[in-house]
Amino acid sequence: MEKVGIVGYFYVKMKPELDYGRYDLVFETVRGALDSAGLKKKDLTTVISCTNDYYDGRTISNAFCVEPGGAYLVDESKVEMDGPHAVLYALMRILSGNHKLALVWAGSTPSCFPYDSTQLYATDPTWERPTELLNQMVSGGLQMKAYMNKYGIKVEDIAKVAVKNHKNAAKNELANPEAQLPNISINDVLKSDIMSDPVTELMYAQPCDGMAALLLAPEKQALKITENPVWIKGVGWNQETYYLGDRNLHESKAMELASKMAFKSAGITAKDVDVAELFEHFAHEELIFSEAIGFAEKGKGSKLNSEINGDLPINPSGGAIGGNAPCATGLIRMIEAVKQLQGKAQGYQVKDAKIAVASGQVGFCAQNSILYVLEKGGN
Amino acid sequence: MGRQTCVISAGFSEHASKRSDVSMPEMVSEAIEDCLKKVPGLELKDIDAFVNGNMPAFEGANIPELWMTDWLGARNKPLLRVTTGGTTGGSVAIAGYYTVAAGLPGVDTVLAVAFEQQSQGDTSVGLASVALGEMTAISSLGLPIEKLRRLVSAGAAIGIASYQATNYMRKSKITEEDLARVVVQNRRNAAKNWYTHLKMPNLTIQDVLDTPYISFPLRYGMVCPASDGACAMLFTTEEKAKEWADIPVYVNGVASVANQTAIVGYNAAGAGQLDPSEQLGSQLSADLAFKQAGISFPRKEIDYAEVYAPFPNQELMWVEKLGLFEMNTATAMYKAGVTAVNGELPINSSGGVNSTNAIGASAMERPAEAALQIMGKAGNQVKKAVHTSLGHGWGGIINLITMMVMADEPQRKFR
Amino acid sequence: MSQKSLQYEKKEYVKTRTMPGSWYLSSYKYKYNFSHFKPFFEKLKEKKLVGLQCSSCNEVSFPPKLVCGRCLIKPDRWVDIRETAQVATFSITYEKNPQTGETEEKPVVAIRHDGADTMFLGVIDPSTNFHDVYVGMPLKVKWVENPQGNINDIDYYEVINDKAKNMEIRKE
Amino acid sequence: MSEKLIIANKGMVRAEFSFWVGRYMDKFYDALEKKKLIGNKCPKCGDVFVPPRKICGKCNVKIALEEEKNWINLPDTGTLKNFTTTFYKVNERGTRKVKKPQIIGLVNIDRSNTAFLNKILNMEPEEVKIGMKLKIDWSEKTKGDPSDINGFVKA
Repeated sequence: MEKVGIVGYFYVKMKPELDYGRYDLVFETVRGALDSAGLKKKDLTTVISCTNDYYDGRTISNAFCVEPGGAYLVDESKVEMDGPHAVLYALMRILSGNHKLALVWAGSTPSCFPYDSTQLYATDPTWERPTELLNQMVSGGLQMKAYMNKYGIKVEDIAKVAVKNHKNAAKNELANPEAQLPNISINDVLKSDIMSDPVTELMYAQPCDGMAALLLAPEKQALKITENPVWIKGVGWNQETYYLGDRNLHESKAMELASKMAFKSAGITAKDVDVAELFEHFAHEELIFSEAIGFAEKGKGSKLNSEINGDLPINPSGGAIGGNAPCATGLIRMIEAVKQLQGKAQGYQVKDAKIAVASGQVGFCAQNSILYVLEKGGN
Repeated sequence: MGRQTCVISAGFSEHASKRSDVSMPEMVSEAIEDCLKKVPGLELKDIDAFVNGNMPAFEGANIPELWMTDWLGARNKPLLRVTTGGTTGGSVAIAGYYTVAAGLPGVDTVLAVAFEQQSQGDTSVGLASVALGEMTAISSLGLPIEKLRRLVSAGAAIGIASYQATNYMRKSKITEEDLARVVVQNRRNAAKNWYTHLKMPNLTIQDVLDTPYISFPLRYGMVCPASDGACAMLFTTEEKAKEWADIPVYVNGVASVANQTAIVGYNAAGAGQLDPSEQLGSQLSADLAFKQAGISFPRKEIDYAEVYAPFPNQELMWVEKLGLFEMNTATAMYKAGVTAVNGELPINSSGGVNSTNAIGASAMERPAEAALQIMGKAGNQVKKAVHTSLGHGWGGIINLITMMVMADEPQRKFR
Repeated sequence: MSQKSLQYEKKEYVKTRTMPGSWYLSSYKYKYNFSHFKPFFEKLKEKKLVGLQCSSCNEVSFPPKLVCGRCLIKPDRWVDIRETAQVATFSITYEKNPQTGETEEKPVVAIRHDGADTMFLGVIDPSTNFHDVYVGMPLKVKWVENPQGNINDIDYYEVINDKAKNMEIRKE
Repeated sequence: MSEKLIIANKGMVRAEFSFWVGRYMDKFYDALEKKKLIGNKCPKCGDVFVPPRKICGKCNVKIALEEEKNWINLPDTGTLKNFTTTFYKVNERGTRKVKKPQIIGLVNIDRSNTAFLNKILNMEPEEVKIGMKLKIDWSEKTKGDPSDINGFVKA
């Protein structure tokens, strides 16, 4: 795989309800990304947006965002998954040699739409949707129970992850203020309201408003734009089957295959990774993912020291628990990984990070997962 | 950088106003079956990645590709979803092209699928929801609801098309009869194509002109139907294509340039597309795609074209805007039979969107048909040998365009 | 009027059950930033029209736009717009009146003001025969008596005498 | 700049959909209406699906609708594979929190190879154990849709 550089990024501070109009928000985000790289609108050759028609409450949700999204008279398209999938499409466009500077923007405002209902709309309409039983919370409860039962994990081990992420989020000034809890304890997590047993409210990545944008350029152009770009070394993505009854919920097959593909194209192994930013919809998903990627053996994910100064820091920015803006969450994970590699993560910087991974996901129990391997460039 | 990409097959499901016998995934699997059938020796396990898309708000299901994983044959395979409204199909095809062209390790053969089962949903609310936010916003600025209703009817695709028709008819001085002639050609072609929706082998111009107006100057008989259907296209690398296909179809140029939104302007304000029949986006898309494909004289070099025209005036407009005919001459070409199946430059021999419109799939059926014409496997195969063809898509708030230019020999890119 | 739809070769398919589903758009909120409309509304009260000009590309938008798509900046320069305008494009819709059940013809006219580079939908003088409307037809704003500072202050557009009309052969 | 003027409005409409279930599910619902459960079997790997499917995702094999040998009558008993207790009820309109939790289980019908989600009735969360035997509680008036199954009760 040829080198493609991340040359600019921006994301709006996440909040439960942002004080922006829809187009306002898109404009601020896209403008912010361009400004971060010191570029102009006319430098863009392609724009990929990532929104969801059901999140925006309109069909063709990208049509009205052509102007504020910087896509006016530019080769444009929309990916309706997670932000990193949109980056994947932009990456492919650049790798094909047709484009020289790609902009990706992604995000949504859950304060304006019923998030759980939109997840219900995604269930099998001929069998599951009329029963109104399946949604993100229920799928998370089943997944956590399956994981705990399979490996005999204690609920405290999972609460520990939530505590770590909430504490990390407190150091990240762009995280959702409601999730920034510097003094939280394991007991607080376990005592918070039950969502879907055994998942409690503080183990769940609460949806909040947010939007993010990223700029990609091929090697030659990237070096002209910035002195320290971050290179995309490898990418893998995969989708497993839909019905929860067909799947082994205690593991993530999709992430396993995606990470295999990503590491193969990057030519590294899980051991080479210095920092990871994973999109965990629930605290236990971080453990399942770190096992699927190969940071820990199956069932040993909770033994891994993933604090900021630990063996392998996972989600030093606070992860999705620190702010989950549907569509943007995965993209924000990528941006945070880039910040770590550039040494710009003030307050939660991991020492000497050279290689990072960042993930995104779509669907119930992360049915479709994507993983990026990012490498520090420049000096 | 990049690599040569080929189309080796394309398949369709049967299209009808109500495919009541199949669920959405079952309909999609029909198209995939038809697509794979045309390539002997290729099985689902040979496919490395999937790209798909539809227009979700018309069918009521959010991200339905998750649910239909098994029906696609995508279990434990990489899958990407691309949706851009009316151009979804074209965007999916372009994404399929880029997935191969990017040269990611282990991703060689890509199946692109686009589908739509409109009979499940409420197309009018679906279309109104395009600008529902804008409507509510304007109403809170004080515009009475009765005026708004008129805005809604103008916001729908038919309203926009009639603006285009008004402007285009004024500029090129054509009559309604000329519009009807295009319809007759399309629907008679559709009768010879196995999967199409409106098969009318004996339609006459007078039949079309006898129907009432739906929105001036368009009549009921001129308007596209709403269909259920799916389309699949198979992309692969040059090496593998030579192995699998007799005539690999090289994708030489792709483009999808977006223009400003029109009519109901962005954020309830004025729209910059003063003349909806001007279509700057499509002109730029055509320029970009032809440049990539090394085509300097599209009029001479293109042998076959599939353009996305739900309404007849658009077909006339597009063939001119895409550079296939001189400005304001398209009508004469249709009259002279240049665009017929046995003509010099056949257009929409498949019957086009005017006869079959499963919105999400329509824009993919255009490049799919254009590719099949080169392979010689199309449902309504043209008489002359086709070497270069183009497939075009249109959608959004008349502002999104997709273009795919294909040929039986590669345009090498020297970089 | 004769039949609406044309006959075609139909194929019948087995009819299976359906499962219901709905999409409650009433649970959604649509948020817009109208901060840039404020000066525009203020001027409407004085029966004056202003447009917003992009300081980079000089495009004038009327009504004002939040973002200039060409330059990706917020336009910030206010310019006066004349009261005269032109028909940019038009159409006629045929709607069924729910009360009488009759199909009614309604004109939909997109208007571009002189001095502006964008168009928007407007209402044409109800007393004119809208079948005579053509692209490029000159219009003039008819104000309501007491402007309130909202979009309704423009009552409708009245048709003014087109001096070029007789010279224009390709009117239709 | 002067202060922001943000307008937030609710959408006013509702879009109605009716999803065609297809002939496989139609056959399934026909049986469900008679308080019977049927599934279909992959001719290659022998996995039994309930509800039935056109394609076996594992083998990518089409399971013919017409062939009777692909269809299997199943008992209305099963094993609980996994369950969760939730305090939230989500419908197409929105989410609301409820006082009395709902137990949702993933039940593997005997002789089948898949599991599906449904409610577990007449039991306290403490009583429910993974691996326990359950049976379907049929609704009195069946309509041939998912509501024919009220849920699962202790076998």
